[in-house]
Amino acid sequence: MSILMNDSTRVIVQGITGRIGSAQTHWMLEYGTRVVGGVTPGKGGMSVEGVPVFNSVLEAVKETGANSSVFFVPAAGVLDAFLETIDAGVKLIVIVPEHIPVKDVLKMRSYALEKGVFALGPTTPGLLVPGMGKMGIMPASLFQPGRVGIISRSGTLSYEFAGILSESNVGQSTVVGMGADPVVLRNLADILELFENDPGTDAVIIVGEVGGEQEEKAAGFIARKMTKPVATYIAGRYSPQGKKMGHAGAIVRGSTGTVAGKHEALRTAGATILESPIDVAKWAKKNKLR
Amino acid sequence: MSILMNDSTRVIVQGITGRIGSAQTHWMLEYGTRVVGGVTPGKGGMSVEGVPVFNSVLEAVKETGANSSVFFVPAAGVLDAFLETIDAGVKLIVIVPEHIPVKDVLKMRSYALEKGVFALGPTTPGLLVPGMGKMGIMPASLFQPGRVGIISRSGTLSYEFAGILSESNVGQSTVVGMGADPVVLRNLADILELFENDPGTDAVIIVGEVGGEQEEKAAGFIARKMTKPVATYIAGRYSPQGKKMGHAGAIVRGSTGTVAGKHEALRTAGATILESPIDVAKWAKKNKLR
Amino acid sequence: MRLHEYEALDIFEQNRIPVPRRELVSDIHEALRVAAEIGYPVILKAQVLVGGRGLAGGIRTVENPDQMEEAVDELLMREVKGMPVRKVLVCEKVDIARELYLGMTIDGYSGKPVIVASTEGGVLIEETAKAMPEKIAAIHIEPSFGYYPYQARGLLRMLGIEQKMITAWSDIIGQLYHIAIRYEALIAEINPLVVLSNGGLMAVDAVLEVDDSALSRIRFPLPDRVDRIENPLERRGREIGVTYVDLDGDIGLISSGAGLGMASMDIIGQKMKPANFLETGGGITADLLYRCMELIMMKPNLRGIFINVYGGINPIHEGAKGVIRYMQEHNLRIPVVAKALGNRQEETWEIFKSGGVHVVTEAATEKAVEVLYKLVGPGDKKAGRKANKK
Amino acid sequence: MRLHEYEALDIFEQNRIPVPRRELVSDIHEALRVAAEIGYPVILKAQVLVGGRGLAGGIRTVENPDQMEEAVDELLMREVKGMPVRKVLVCEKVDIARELYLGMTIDGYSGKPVIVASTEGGVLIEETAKAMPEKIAAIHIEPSFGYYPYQARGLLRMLGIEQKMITAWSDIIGQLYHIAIRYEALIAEINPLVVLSNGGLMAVDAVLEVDDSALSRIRFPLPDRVDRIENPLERRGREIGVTYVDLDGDIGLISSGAGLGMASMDIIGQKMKPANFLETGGGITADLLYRCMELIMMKPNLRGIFINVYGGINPIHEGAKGVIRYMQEHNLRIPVVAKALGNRQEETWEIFKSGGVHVVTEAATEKAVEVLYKLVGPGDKKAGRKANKK
Repeated sequence: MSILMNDSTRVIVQGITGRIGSAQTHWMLEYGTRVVGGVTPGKGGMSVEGVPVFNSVLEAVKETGANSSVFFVPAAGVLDAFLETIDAGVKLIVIVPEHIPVKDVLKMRSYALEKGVFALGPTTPGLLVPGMGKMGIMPASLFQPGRVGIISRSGTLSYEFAGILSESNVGQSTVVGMGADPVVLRNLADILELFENDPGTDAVIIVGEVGGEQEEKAAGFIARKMTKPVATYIAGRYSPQGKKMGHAGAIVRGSTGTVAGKHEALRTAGATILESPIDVAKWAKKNKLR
Repeated sequence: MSILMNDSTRVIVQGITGRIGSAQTHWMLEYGTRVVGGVTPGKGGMSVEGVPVFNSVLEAVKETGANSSVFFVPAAGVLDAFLETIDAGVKLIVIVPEHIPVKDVLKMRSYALEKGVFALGPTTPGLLVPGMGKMGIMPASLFQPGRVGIISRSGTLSYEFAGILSESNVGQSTVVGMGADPVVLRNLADILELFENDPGTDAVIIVGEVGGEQEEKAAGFIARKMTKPVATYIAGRYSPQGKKMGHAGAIVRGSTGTVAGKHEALRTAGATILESPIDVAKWAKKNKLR
Repeated sequence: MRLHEYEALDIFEQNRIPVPRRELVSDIHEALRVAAEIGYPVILKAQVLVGGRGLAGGIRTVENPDQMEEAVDELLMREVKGMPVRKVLVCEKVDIARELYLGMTIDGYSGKPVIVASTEGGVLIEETAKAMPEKIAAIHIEPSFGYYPYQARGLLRMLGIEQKMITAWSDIIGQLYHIAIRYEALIAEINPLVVLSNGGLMAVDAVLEVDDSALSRIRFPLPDRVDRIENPLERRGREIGVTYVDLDGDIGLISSGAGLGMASMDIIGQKMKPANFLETGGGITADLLYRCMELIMMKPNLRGIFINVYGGINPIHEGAKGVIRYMQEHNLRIPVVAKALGNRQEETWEIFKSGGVHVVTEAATEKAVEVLYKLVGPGDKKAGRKANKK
Repeated sequence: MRLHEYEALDIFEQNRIPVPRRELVSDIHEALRVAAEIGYPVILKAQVLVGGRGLAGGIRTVENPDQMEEAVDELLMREVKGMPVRKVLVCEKVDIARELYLGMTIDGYSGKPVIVASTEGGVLIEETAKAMPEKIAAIHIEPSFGYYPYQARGLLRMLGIEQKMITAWSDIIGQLYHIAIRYEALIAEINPLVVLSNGGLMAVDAVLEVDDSALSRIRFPLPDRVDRIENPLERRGREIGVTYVDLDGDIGLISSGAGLGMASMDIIGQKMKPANFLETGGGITADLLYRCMELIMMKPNLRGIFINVYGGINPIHEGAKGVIRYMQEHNLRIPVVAKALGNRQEETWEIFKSGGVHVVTEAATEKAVEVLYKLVGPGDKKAGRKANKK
């Protein structure tokens, strides 16, 4: 079992005709993902890696029955294409691109929440269900099927944790990149809830980093609702303190954002704190995960 | 019985310290309306006609338990005050001022609909329940209690029809000015529905005018849902044809907007067409209204 | 307020919509100079604020200087749909492969801006809309969410526009929408939007009607509002703050409220002919009604005056004082009938009566009009019309 | 990108927020001239891009010309929190009755802009927020609906602001919010916002941080982005398109992904000291990693290099080619350890090995760092720090 993707997931790739879009379509297909179409306005009628390309999302959805979309669209065009995708009825959207203006992300987020669309990113490696498929750029070799869920703010660190687990023969149910931007389309706690409700997941690893308050807010969910074991790693304890850029954020968030503050909140909520990534192997062994 | 206003209606007057606001507060109180407070930012602590004035709508609502508001605010400040009023929890708002930019009205309308607030206007004389109270500027002398509902796009024509009925000893359940602007906060059909559902109303008069498509859309409601007799008068048959200002409106609306088109739609829906205002007396007599 | 075509074209051009080369002229010398600069053939377009100008003869093609004098004279002499032509726009004649239509207006019923496009632009667009509705597509814009380009692309796909045209056309839709927002337009329209023989798009006409209620907050320069009213009586109405429409009858009308004014006109029209429509709005004072009397009396040969006002927001007793002051100062001889009800009605009646006004105290306007009719009779139905001729 | 105070003050002034009279100077002669124009006493403010400048000695009051020379010299000589001072702002000294606080930022968790205000502004605002939360009020703005003045009035009433101050203060909130929208600000802040002795409000400081991702579409003039990075290595990083942070250790680091980079730094930091943080982003090419090698080698006395990359979106085999080309061209002697996993990992390992890179094929970064540690040992923990001193 898995979260977000399943047997009925039919994926379109937006920006499929670009260099990255076409390369990643190749890897997604190779991993067994049901990529049913692509969208690049003006390139309708082409085909990329054997997948038909459409001029609009609506057309792609009508022709292919797609219900999910992964974006390799230039940052400046993401907001518009995102709204188009939601209006076309797509219910799961993965936004891989980075450098999308925050103002655009705010609008995307509010529209997706209003329309009941689950969206990940921006700046996410996407989503991978080992042995089933993937939406995004996660390199397949590091993952293996199993029962541990991973949620990561950092793309490459999600690979690292999956790789360490896989080397210990502990597989993953689903690996989710929630996106590395200061504002993301879905908060950590929402994804945690999916794992809590997934019968195919026995435990969850949260890979966080300094800054923001995703981990602190998720701690509230863990304390109130989470029955499955949770381990967390927060990167950045040796990072130089960021140049302070105004008081407003600090006032709003108080002491949240520091590694120590996140540890404190998560430990209080009952999560295991991993001091170093490799410790995840020991935690998995101790919890008899596989 | 009545629509929109009843025994629990507690009214605040926004812009109460202005010349018109204070004069109309006098008339509303004299008619028995429960005016419990007024709002003029910066004038909090004053009192007008014995009514306490507050600096903000929230404060007025908290202190007085108001649930309804009537506006005598300068046009440029209406949008902001309207949003404030909705956020303060007021559920019935009457916008008397005219010359509010259409762009503002669009935002007001969408916010009111989203928040489930019933709003009338702009450019409305408001709302009057004979013998009970009134929100707005309708001159009390013309009305008398009874069982006929009136909805009017024009302010003064609503007085005219009520006056003619009253002279024939036919009273009114509620008289509603829906507002004379090209975009109003509630459509005619919504108000008709309230009258249809009001046990205190036996029949309804729609006083319309050339332009727009309120009457045509209401005809759909009359045909489908209305069980009570409806009479309609459309002003403007001898009005000079308006200078044509572009095709977009005509394309969107087709032949709607003309007196003939409105008559056709309403007659087909089963409404009685009144050729001249005075005909309403005959219609009332024929339908044994009182 | 509707802008002239030349004003709207300037705004379109500033907002990156392709428009033809052009210059405004008011005599033959300017026209010859501009045409020489632009190069023949040129199009001359009468600048009047009415639609259907082309069908009414307000557009001429001029092939060479020899044809220019006659064309300019002819345009400047004529009226287009009753409007005098003061200025002519001399435009580049472009090679048109096809005519499209693009417009934006407010859909009052849904409370949303609506963008309308068609592959069949030109003077007969409204007929096209009725006969071939599949050639027309429209999308509504959510006011609080705003416009995004994907909406335009979707609109154009509904029309079956070929992919290679979509980007250029959706860019123009975006620009037109943003002009509409910035200028608080009630109507923004390009008809025709043309496909040039080189494949590009160009707006060869431009309509922009700005929301009068928003004029004071529009941050972009706009032409003066009062100046552009051609009819001097209507201009005077705007100046004093009332709505005046010049008609061809001989019964003067003052009403409070547009609906009541229209109904009064309808009722008067059953047996007589109104000379004007005048709606005071909610700002009645003694002075205002004095000036309204002055205004309606600027029209010669009135046979009677009908006043129909309600005291809701308006202090009608004050208004009555202004009316009788005018009557006394000008020793007015024609009958004045007033119906005035509402707050302070008794006081108002007394004032009117003291000045010789015939007061009607019943609610029905028909009864008051009947009183007037008894006083003035049907009259010569042509009289007003003659007097109104320039 | 954070703007300098003087740049932000100019923008605030253009947007009708009251600010003090002021001028930027870079030497004593300019300072004396400006102070004479403004009138003594004046405030000198070091223009450096860090907070807490006042407490760090970057602000001086100068009563008369005699005090000026020493104050200017002292400010221009000093570093404030490690940043050199190149310019000083000479400001009018205003009569302050009270200090308030006003800020706008993005609340990442709720996904909304948030406006924060306090009646207790000044350098200790964050401590105030903790100790007296009732002195702070915040409101969230719905992104698709936007800001309206009533929201500001509500915020100010939450703070118990007296009615007579509400209009002036809510005007400034509106202006600050609109600056934030136009300039796509992540932070816009006035601390302190002061009440003058005459009752007016004035922004005597200004913070504006613009969203780097939006720089290309901001329609207002902005200063150059790369120029304002003081550290030459960090500036070079920006130029080649990577994120480089200068640290005081002696182990060079190249990573793909900020999280992986931070984790690598954390792990290296357990026994050694990183010389830098370098994150490539998703645009790895052979050339980019060649330039990254050049960049990290600009720092003297490195004892080893650690490369930690994943082949997800990045072609790591191409990156490996760039690394070994640098090593060969520069005959690099210090150990290079690489962990490179993901798409095309085997090919990548071969390329690295062919150039003499120590390749680790396990997933755990700890194991790769251990390999490096065995090669270079703990080192002199002070070495890097010394070399880094200017």
